[in-house]
Parts: sequence; C-alpha cells; structure tokens
Amino acid sequence: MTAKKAEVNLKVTLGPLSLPNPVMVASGTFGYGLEYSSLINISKLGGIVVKGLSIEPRPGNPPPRLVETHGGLINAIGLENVGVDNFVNQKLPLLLKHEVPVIVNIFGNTVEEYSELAKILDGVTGISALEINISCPNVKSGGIVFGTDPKQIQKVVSSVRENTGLPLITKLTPNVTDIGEMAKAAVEAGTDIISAINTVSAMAVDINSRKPKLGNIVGGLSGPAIKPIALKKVWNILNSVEVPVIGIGGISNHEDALEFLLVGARAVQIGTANFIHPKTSVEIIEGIRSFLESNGLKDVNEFIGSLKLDS
Amino acid sequence: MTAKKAEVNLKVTLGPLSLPNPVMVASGTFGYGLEYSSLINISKLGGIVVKGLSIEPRPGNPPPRLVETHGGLINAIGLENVGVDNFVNQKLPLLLKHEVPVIVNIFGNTVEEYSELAKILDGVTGISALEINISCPNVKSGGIVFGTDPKQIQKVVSSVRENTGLPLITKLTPNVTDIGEMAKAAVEAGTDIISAINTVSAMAVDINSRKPKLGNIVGGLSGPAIKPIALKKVWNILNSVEVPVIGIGGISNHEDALEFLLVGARAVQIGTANFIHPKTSVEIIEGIRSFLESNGLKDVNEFIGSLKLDS
Amino acid sequence: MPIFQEKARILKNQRVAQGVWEMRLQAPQIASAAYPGQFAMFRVRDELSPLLRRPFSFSRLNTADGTFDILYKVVGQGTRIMSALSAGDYLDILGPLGRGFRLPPKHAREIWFLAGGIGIAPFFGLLDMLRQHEIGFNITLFYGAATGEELVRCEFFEQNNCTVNICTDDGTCGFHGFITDSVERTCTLTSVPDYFYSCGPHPMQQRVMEWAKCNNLQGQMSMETMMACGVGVCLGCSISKNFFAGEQKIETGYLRVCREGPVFTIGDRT
Amino acid sequence: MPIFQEKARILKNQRVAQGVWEMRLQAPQIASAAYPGQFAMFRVRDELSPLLRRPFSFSRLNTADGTFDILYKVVGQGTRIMSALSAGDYLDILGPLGRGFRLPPKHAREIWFLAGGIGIAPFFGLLDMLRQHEIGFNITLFYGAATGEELVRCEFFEQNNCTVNICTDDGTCGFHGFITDSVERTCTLTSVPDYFYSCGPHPMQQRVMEWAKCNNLQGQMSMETMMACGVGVCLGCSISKNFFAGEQKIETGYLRVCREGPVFTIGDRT
Ligand SMILES: Cc1cc2nc3c(=O)[nH]c(=O)nc-3n(C[C@H](O)[C@H](O)[C@H](O)COP(=O)(O)OP(=O)(O)OC[C@H]3O[C@@H](n4cnc5c(N)ncnc54)[C@H](O)[C@@H]3O)c2cc1C
Ligand SMILES: Cc1cc2nc3c(=O)[nH]c(=O)nc-3n(C[C@H](O)[C@H](O)[C@H](O)COP(=O)(O)OP(=O)(O)OC[C@H]3O[C@@H](n4cnc5c(N)ncnc54)[C@H](O)[C@@H]3O)c2cc1C
Ligand SMILES: Cc1cc2nc3c(=O)[nH]c(=O)nc-3n(C[C@H](O)[C@H](O)[C@H](O)COP(=O)(O)O)c2cc1C
Ligand SMILES: Cc1cc2nc3c(=O)[nH]c(=O)nc-3n(C[C@H](O)[C@H](O)[C@H](O)COP(=O)(O)O)c2cc1C
Ligand code: FES
Ligand code: FES
Repeated sequence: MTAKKAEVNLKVTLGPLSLPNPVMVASGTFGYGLEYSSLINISKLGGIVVKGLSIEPRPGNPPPRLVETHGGLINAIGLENVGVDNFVNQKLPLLLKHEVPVIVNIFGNTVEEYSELAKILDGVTGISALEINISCPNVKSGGIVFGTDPKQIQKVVSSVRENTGLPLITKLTPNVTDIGEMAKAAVEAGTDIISAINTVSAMAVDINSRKPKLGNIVGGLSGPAIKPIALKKVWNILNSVEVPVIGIGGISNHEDALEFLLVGARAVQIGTANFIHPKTSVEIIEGIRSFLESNGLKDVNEFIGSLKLDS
Repeated sequence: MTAKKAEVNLKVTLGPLSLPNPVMVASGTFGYGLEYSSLINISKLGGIVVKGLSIEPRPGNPPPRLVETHGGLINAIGLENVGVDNFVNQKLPLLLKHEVPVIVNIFGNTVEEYSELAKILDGVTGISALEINISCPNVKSGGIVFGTDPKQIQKVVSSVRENTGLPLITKLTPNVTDIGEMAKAAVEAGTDIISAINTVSAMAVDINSRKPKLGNIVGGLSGPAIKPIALKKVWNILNSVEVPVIGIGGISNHEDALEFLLVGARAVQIGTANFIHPKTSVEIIEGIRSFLESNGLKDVNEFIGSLKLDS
Repeated sequence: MPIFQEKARILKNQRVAQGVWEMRLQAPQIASAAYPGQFAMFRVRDELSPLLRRPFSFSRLNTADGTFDILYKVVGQGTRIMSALSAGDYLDILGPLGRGFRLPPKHAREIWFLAGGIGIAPFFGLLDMLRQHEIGFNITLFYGAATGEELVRCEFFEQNNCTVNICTDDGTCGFHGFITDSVERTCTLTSVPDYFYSCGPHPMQQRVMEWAKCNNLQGQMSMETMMACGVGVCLGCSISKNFFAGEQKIETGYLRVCREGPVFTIGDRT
Repeated sequence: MPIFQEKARILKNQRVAQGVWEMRLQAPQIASAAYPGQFAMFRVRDELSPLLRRPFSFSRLNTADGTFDILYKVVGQGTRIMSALSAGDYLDILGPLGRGFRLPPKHAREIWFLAGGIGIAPFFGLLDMLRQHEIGFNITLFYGAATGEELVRCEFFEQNNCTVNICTDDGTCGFHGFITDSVERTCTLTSVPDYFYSCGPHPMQQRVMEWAKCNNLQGQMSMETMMACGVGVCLGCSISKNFFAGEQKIETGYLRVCREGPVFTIGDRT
C-alpha cells in the first residue's frame, strides 16, 4: 500500500509556483500558520496562505463579526492583522521552521500601499508567492473598489508586478458581473496565477433586536453554501484566461476539491472547513490520492481539467 | 384570540399594487397556481406569481435540470412554459376562480417580444401585475444580457411600460457588480416595483462520470444557502431607489421573511421552500401575524424598514 | 387527483436485504388514494438539510388499515437518516403522486416483470393489483441485483405463482449477468411476452427500451429522475419525449416524470 | 498550549434542571490538559449542518479518570441535537482552549462568585480549584436564574462551604430580581469582596463591569461571543479592549475571547 501510494504524483505547477500537492489553506482561516500545528502536520500541506497583511497593523471591524447561516458563515473581520513588519519579524521565522510553501496575502487602501508591500516582501527569504487580495468586501475604502473594476485591477497588479519577482497570485471577488473580465485585466497586468473566490457579499439582521447581526452591517459569506457559486466563477475564469487558477469556496472534503480540479483549477484552497475540522486539508490530500489510485490515475495532472462536455 | 388576530393589519401597498398580505409565491415554484390547491388554500396568499411566460411555448433545457447542494438547489429548467396564449386561455380562467392576486412573470429574447407580451397581457382581465424577468441566468440568448446591463434594462422596461397600464415589477438578477445601478435603470424606465433576487449563477460536476451535473452545464442556485446574499442585494436596492421592493431568496420560515421586511422590503416571495413544505407560505403569513402580535404591533407596515443602524 | 400531506407514523422500519430497508407507514389519506406505481415524497427530517424531499414508490398498499410500505436502498444522506428511524417516529409525507401502473391491454396473458435492483419495489403492489384481476395472467419476474445478498423477498413472487428468474452481476445467485441479457436471451430462445412492466436504473431502462423497440413489444416503464417538487410545478424532473418515441419518430419536448410518469406506456399502438 | 482533537465517548447525558443538561465525556488528552475556565469546541454531529462547532466551558474536570463534564442549556439546533445523544455515543471535541481562571491575588480571602443562568457552569471547576488551595477562602456565590426551576446543583456549593445567595427574575426562589441587584445591595449593606469571578450573559457582565469599576474591585470575568474557530485564527470572537479598560482609559483594538479569554482579568493594578 505504501509503495503504491508513492506512485501517485500530486505535484502541481502553477506557472512559476511549484507545490508538493494541490491543497492549500486559505487566507484568514489559518492565522499565521502555527495555530493548528499541534493538530496537524502542516508540512504536509500544499501551501499556507497567511492572513491578509497591510503595511500598518489594523484593529479590524467592531464586533459582532460572525454570523452562522444555513451552510455558511458570514464574517466581517475587517482585515485585522499584525502588519507586515510584525509578520516578517515575529511570525514568519517560526513558520519557516516547517517545510511548507508560504504564500503571503496582501492588501492596501491605495495602489501605493500595494507596491510598498510588494517591495517589502520581495526582499524577504522564504516566501513562495504573493497573493494580492483585491477582493475583500468588508473594508469600505480600498478592497472592493479595486476588485470590481478592471482598470483598478490592472493598476494594482502592475504596481505589485513591478516591485517583485515573486510568483504573483491575484485573488478575485465573486461580487462582479463578469469575473472573466477581471481575470483578463489581472493577467494583462502580469499576474502569474488567479485565485478565486473570496467571500460572497452577504447580510443578516436580528428580527428581535431589529439590528444588523454584524457590527459592520454587511459581511462576506463562505462555507459549503457558496461552493456551487465558486465553481461557476472558477469555470468562467478558466474560460477567459490561460494562466493557472486556484479554486476556493466551500470546499469541505476531497470530492469538493476534485470538482474544482475537474473543471480545470490547478490547485485549491480550504477556508471555513478548517474551523469545523482542522484536519480537513490533510484528509483532502489523502482523499485525492485514494481517488486517483482507485481510478487508475498516476498523476493528479491527468485529472485536472478532464471535464467532458460533449454528450 | 380570533378577535385579537383580526386586529393586526397585514395589508401592504406597493405603489399601484395592493396585496392582502406581504407573502407571495415566486415564479417557477408554484406552476400556474393550481397544483398545490389541494394542499393549501391558495386564496390566503398575498399573491401568486406564475411560471415565466414567453410568446411561444418553449421546451426548456435538456435534462438533468436539477442538482441538490448544501442548503440549495441548482436548476437549469431553461424557462420551459406553455406560452402566453395557452396560459391566458387554459390556465388563467381556473386560477381566477380563487380570490388571489395573480402576477404574470414574462420574458423574451428580444425587446420586441417583451413589448408584445405586455400588449397581449394588458388586455386580459384578472391580472394584478406583470413581473418582468430580465434575470434568468439559464437562457444563453436573451435573459442574462438584459439583466446585467443598465441600458438594456431601460429598453426592456420602457418597452413594457409603454404597452401596459398594469402595475410593473422588474425582477433583478443578483449576478451583477452593482444591483443598485440596475434598480435605478429600471426605475428610470418606469417600473413601479423591484423584486429581487432571481437565482445565483452556479455549477456542479460529477467527479465519477467527469460530466457536468446539469444538461445546461450551469444553472441558478436557490434555497436557504442564498438567503444572506439575497438580503444584502435587497439592502443595496433599498439604498439606491425609492420604489417598493419585494424580497426573494431562500425564505423558508416567518423569521426569514421578517428579515427582509425589517430591512425594508414591502413584500416577499417564497420559492424553493414550496417544494419542501407546500404550506410554507401560509404558515409564514400566520407566523408574521403572531410575531407582530407578540411584539405589540398592530400593522406590518410599522415593522417594515424598522432596522436600527445606530447601535 | 388530490394530494395529501400527512404526518405518517412509522409502524416498522427494518433491514430486509443488504443495504435495503422496508418501512411501513400509517398514512390513511395517502394509502387509500394511492395506486401501485405511484410514489410519495418523504421529508426525511424536520430540517433543511437535506433540503429536498426524497421520492419513493409504494411497494405495497393496504387501504384497509390505512398503511403502505416502501422498500428503499440506503444510498446517501436522506436514506441513511431514514434507516435510523424507529417504529413510533413520524415522517412528513406528500402523496400519492404521479401516474401509476395501468392494467395490461385486453389481449395480454403472458406478462413479464423486469426489475433491476431496488426497482423491485413497485412490483409487489403491481402483483397485488394484477392478482385481483379476474384474468389469470401468467407472470414471469426477471429480477437482477448486483449480488445475491441484495435480493428482496423473492418468495413473495413465487408464492403468488410467478415464474422467477434471478440474475446477479456477480453470479452469486441465478443467471450470471445483467437482467437485460437474461431477458433478451429468454426472449429469443423461448417466448415473447404479450406485455411487460419494467423498473430499474436508467442504463437498464435504456436497454429495455431498445429491446422493446426491436421486438415491437408493448409495456410500461417506471422511470426515475431527480425531483424537487414531485407535483409538477418545478419542471425539473423532465425526461425527453424522444426516449419513448418509436424507431423512426423524433419528438421534441419533455415529459415530467412526476406527473406524466413515473410509469410511462411504451409502444402503444392505440 | 497543545490542542487536542478527540472522539470523546459520552458517559452520561442527563437533564439536571429546566432546559439544562449535563454531559460527561471520556476525553483523556483534553481532560488532563485542561484548567477550569477553559472551554472546548464541540462538533455536535458528523454533518455540515449546523456548520460550526459549539463552545462549552468545562464544568468539572476529572484528570484521574480522563473525563470532564459540561453543563449546557438547550437554546438552538446544536444544543438540541446534543440533548438527544446517549451514553455510548461519540462527539468530536477540540480542546482545551483559551485561558482559564487564575488564582486570586495573595491578599484575597473573601471571594465572590457571580453566576448568571448557565454561567454557573465553570464555577464547579473553579470551586474545586480553590478548595485544593492551602488558603481557606471564604466564598460567596451569587447565582441568578430566570426561575427556580432553572437552578442547577446549588447543594454542591453549600456542601463545599460557600454562602449561597439565590436570585430569580420571577421571585420563585431567593431574592426577587437580577443577580446584579443582589450583588450591589449586599456590597453596599454589608461587605465588599477582596476578589470576584463572574460568568453570565453579556448584559449582566456589563453591569458587573460597572459595579467593579465603581467599587474599584478586582476580579475575573468569563466572556461569551460567537466563535468560528476557537483557536485564535479567524479573529471573529473579538471583544473591544475598551470593555475591560478602567474609568479614564480608552483603548483601541480587540481581544480574542478564544485566546486572550474567555477569562479576562479586571481592575488589575499590577
Ligand atoms: C419516482 C421515484 C420513485 C423512487 N422509488 C424508490 C424506491 O421505491 N426505493 C428506493 O430505494 N429508491 C427509490 N427512488 C430513488 C430515491 O428517491 C433515491 O435513491 C433517494 O432520493 C436518494 O436519497 P439520498 O439522500 O439517500 O441520496 P443522495 O445523497 O441524495 O444521492 C445519492 C444518489 O442517489 C441519486 N438520487 C438522489 N435523489 C434522487 C432522485 N430523486 N431520483 C433518483 N435518484 C436520486 C443521486 O444522484 C446520487 O447518485 C425513487 C425515485 C423516484 C424519482
Ligand atoms: C467560551 C464559551 C463558553 C461557553 N460555555 C457554555 C456552557 O458551559 N454552557 C452553555 O450552555 N453554553 C455555553 N456557551 C454558549 C454556547 O456555546 C451556545 O449556547 C451554543 O453554541 C448555542 O448553540 P445552538 O446551536 O444550540 O444555538 P444556536 O441556534 O446557534 O443559537 C441560539 C442562540 O445562542 C447564541 N449563540 C450561538 N452560538 C454562540 C456562541 N458561540 N457563543 C455565544 N452565543 C452563541 C445565538 O446568538 C442565539 O441567540 C459558551 C460560549 C462560549 C463562547
Ligand atoms: C474569517 C475569515 C477571514 C478571512 N480573511 C481573509 C483575508 O484576510 N484575506 C483574503 O484574501 N481572504 C480572506 N478570507 C476569505 C477566504 O480566504 C476564502 O476566500 C473564503 O472564505 C472562501 O473559502 P471557504 O468557503 O473555503 O471559506 C477570509 C475568510 C474567513 C471566513
Ligand atoms: C425550479 C425553479 C424555476 C424557476 N423559474 C423561474 C421563472 O420562470 N421566472 C422567474 O422569474 N424566476 C424563476 N425562478 C426563480 C425564483 O422565482 C426565485 O427568484 C429564486 O428561486 C430564489 O428564491 P428561493 O430561494 O426562495 O427559491 C425559478 C426558481 C426555481 C427553483
Ligand atoms: S419534480 Fe417538479 S415537476 Fe416533477
Ligand atoms: S473564535 Fe476564531 S479567533 Fe476566536
């Protein structure tokens, strides 16, 4: 059995980024990488995308910040983070003790902040890629504006591109009419990879107190509820651009992950499911391996994009 | 108790449209109105929106047409319908035996088809309002194009407006960047009311057969999973236009319905929940009544839009 | 056709073969209005997960005491939840739904039943119906399953004077192979039926359809598709009219399995 | 602080007061690493509905036999599902989590426990902890509930030499009124505590906070907020630093109830 397992190749290549397997953990759902390390062997992961970083530390939105919905979670964290310096000095060295690709998720309120972040992180050793978050729907200024306008996307992505040689992932928001158009803009501006989706814009209110359930009034929906929406968006992107795509949204088990790979995503990220079952990501890696084995496939790349459309 | 019940007013007025209560059933989920009449007293409903009609009968999309997801249902019916003439001659007379507002949902592939439908239905007695479906994401030509472009929305809505004196509802798709902008276009073109949302664009694939789970490849997601998304869209519309809004999306019980009323929707429509529990809509009416009573409110209009934003 | 929604009391719920369970429900309104071949939509629990009701055919109807039975295979979340229920629990049921089996045409004496897997379910009720008829039909059951362990109550058909032909994919019982192989072989070697009834998975039904067309046979087929409403409003359960069309005919449009079916007439020359 | 994920076996699960249940679980790793005031995240069933884990404080820890108890109030879907479980069933549990109760400062002898409703849960373990200490603390419990029927195991505190002051909102038992009324009154009339521990619903904790500030008291408060991860990664459970800030101070930023809490120190002058 162990011998057999070794035969299945799970390595994937996304342009300049090579991953030991296609299963990463999504930004904002795995902290700075170490919180879950007593529960799982994090060096088994395809990659860890750390919590979104800004130049300065940010306090985030007023609570309440979470609402549970049917099959989903609405969050309005407001991109609370320790700031890029604290991350580089305090968090990253600990994370680098584990052998796992580290991807840094960044966001700014201005184009200049994005290029500044790129500049800072470009010089730091041990980072496998940058993921540009232009898609967080929770921050009133910044975020949402960039991610829903192709021109703004181009500006942000090229400013980051000019300031780093690191592999560049652009993470798209689903809250747009035509996500393919956004993907094209990012590719033209030099992104190596597209990841999608970030959370879906959502809201909840309390009929008894007659107040919004979130301090920020609106938030972003994640979890199993959004999986079919995410798959459709990934499909749209794949039909619009040639660069590798990372599928994100509601993935809770290996079947879900395989759905994204089947339509053509080269890798996936697991978000909300980490909260429910911290072992999800490592179990998905094993699940993909067994699925490939029992289907007589020796390489995950044979499965990726093998969706049959005729008939 | 019965005396007390009579005191609570549930009547709502949406511009030119008055309804006995704010709970309608949504297009495509209640057929032509009679299928459920052996299970519920349909004359208790606030209104019945019939299945979307085109000028000619349409066969719809190839099966499979349904996929169940976590908390949701993806459909790709493809707007199969009997055509407007069959509806007017065969279905409507039966429906009119019941005392319930009948709203006719219409769609066309061209602006001319919309105006033609409006012309035909304008002369028919017994219709309380028209609901313009510019939002079905399943029909490749037509539908989606109109609903995602403000200019197209204006064309369709004004062409219908010119051809009918009936109260006009424009039903919006959530699959846009800025639904407020779409609402504005519809209002400028003369719609009396906005309803939202139609289904959310979605997809599902079978990892074993490696085929899409829908004959149409993509479809529209409805059900509890989309409720927080729908509420946010309705909120956006309410912040963009002054006309009355009908909330739709994932409503399964009176608490859900009250959430939409709380943010300011003047009425709601129940869709997928009819399949699960055909009595949902009438139970929601009773649930709203008891909620208002136990909160000491005598009129549903006191509750509508009473969301407190300053905490 | 009135439809009822009943809180049905479970009278029994037991495993009757590998992966197959039988449930008896007290639902007087549904039981007395139902016909064999019709079905009901089950809400497996009072939650929104799983979201949709699940359709099951009546396996036997007992109008006298207001009960009916279903036979069901545990395949996913819904049926797993059902199999954990006990006598005394209640289930919310919508029915009876769809068009059930019709009697064979007047001339027919030799009747074949073709049942694939859990497709055996409605044949118990159909047999009850045919045995109540004044004509003494000669009934042959072809019943296929993946393995012998999955066969359900074959003795019922034997006791009711049917010729029983078992087929298993793994050869653990009866003919080694698909039921359609057995049917085609019997058909060529010995006899053709005057009429047939068929119920089983889609690939089997496709082969049955071809066999019926080739041999110019008449019969009825009970079909399964995904359903959301079960009452004809969602138009989600549709099946192409072409599936049932004869050799040359090409028909456009769709039939709702929940209304025009689940039992469809094949090769009807009237 | 290592965290464990255990399939814990339920040893008992019984109703102990109106709407309140007690569950004992066999979870050796968690039980032996845990401290009173810490909590665990429960996956109420092996499905994605409800989606999130539910947090519960340890009510008693029994390191010797690797078990712990929780006391929980049935308020929604998750706790309803839990209350239907039986001894022998298993639950997937993540713990121990957060910072638990700390010992009182050296000088403290008169200790008050303020428990509102199900906020009583962690006090059983806290009392065990304090009674193990060499100092013989004088402990007074103020315990409020909506009605007498909802009170849980008051005798435990009596048997362990606590003065017990019961308050009920409806006056069915003890002082008629809110626990904070009773605390404020006692505080003015007779004595002030050297130290206090408080656990209860948010509005109660807000009044306790004001009372502590007014009287310049030190203590610890166990807070509750919505949680997604319970381990500090989602940043969803945050509470404003300002909540705990002294009279004049205004602090920006947030504390994670699941990491910096759930037990926070109040009026700490060190
Ligand atoms: C008219 C009709 C009568 C039926 N009668 C019986 C019967 O008597 N006994 C019996 O065991 N089964 C019967 N079925 C099939 C039964 O409805 C499904 O097996 C059941 O819904 C599966 O539910 P689940 O939650 O356990 O599985 P799921 O997790 O929902 O699905 C497991 C598998 O079953 C398939 N499936 C799910 N729903 C349906 C559906 N509505 N129709 C067909 N396949 C589906 C899925 O595609 C999947 O492959 C009937 C179906 C129809 C349409
Ligand atoms: C650190 C901590 C320790 C706790 N200890 C206990 C305990 O020992 N005993 C006990 O009975 N309860 C305790 N709770 C509260 C308990 O977690 C909730 O009552 C439970 O999650 C409700 O789940 P449900 O599915 O039954 O209710 P739901 O249907 O989810 O909600 C019902 C109500 O409970 C509230 N609620 C839901 N989740 C939480 C949450 N995570 N925190 C606070 N409120 C929530 C909701 O806002 C709603 O008003 C604790 C909470 C925290 C954060
Ligand atoms: C609590 C929380 C915090 C998040 N923070 C970030 C973030 O900082 N940056 C980012 O790009 N995405 C963030 N996300 C989005 C996730 O990375 C992911 O795109 C989204 O949750 C969808 O995946 P899921 O359904 O698997 O959770 C966050 C999501 C959650 C639930
Ligand atoms: C099976 C099905 C068919 C539908 N057909 C139509 C239609 O013909 N016209 C239309 O405007 N909306 C149609 N809808 C959308 C619903 O009216 C409603 O907007 C949507 O389902 C969201 O509400 P829900 O979550 O309550 O179902 C259909 C929805 C479903 C599930
Ligand atoms: S299941 Fe809805 S029309 Fe058949
Ligand atoms: S619950 Fe996730 S950080 Fe506290």
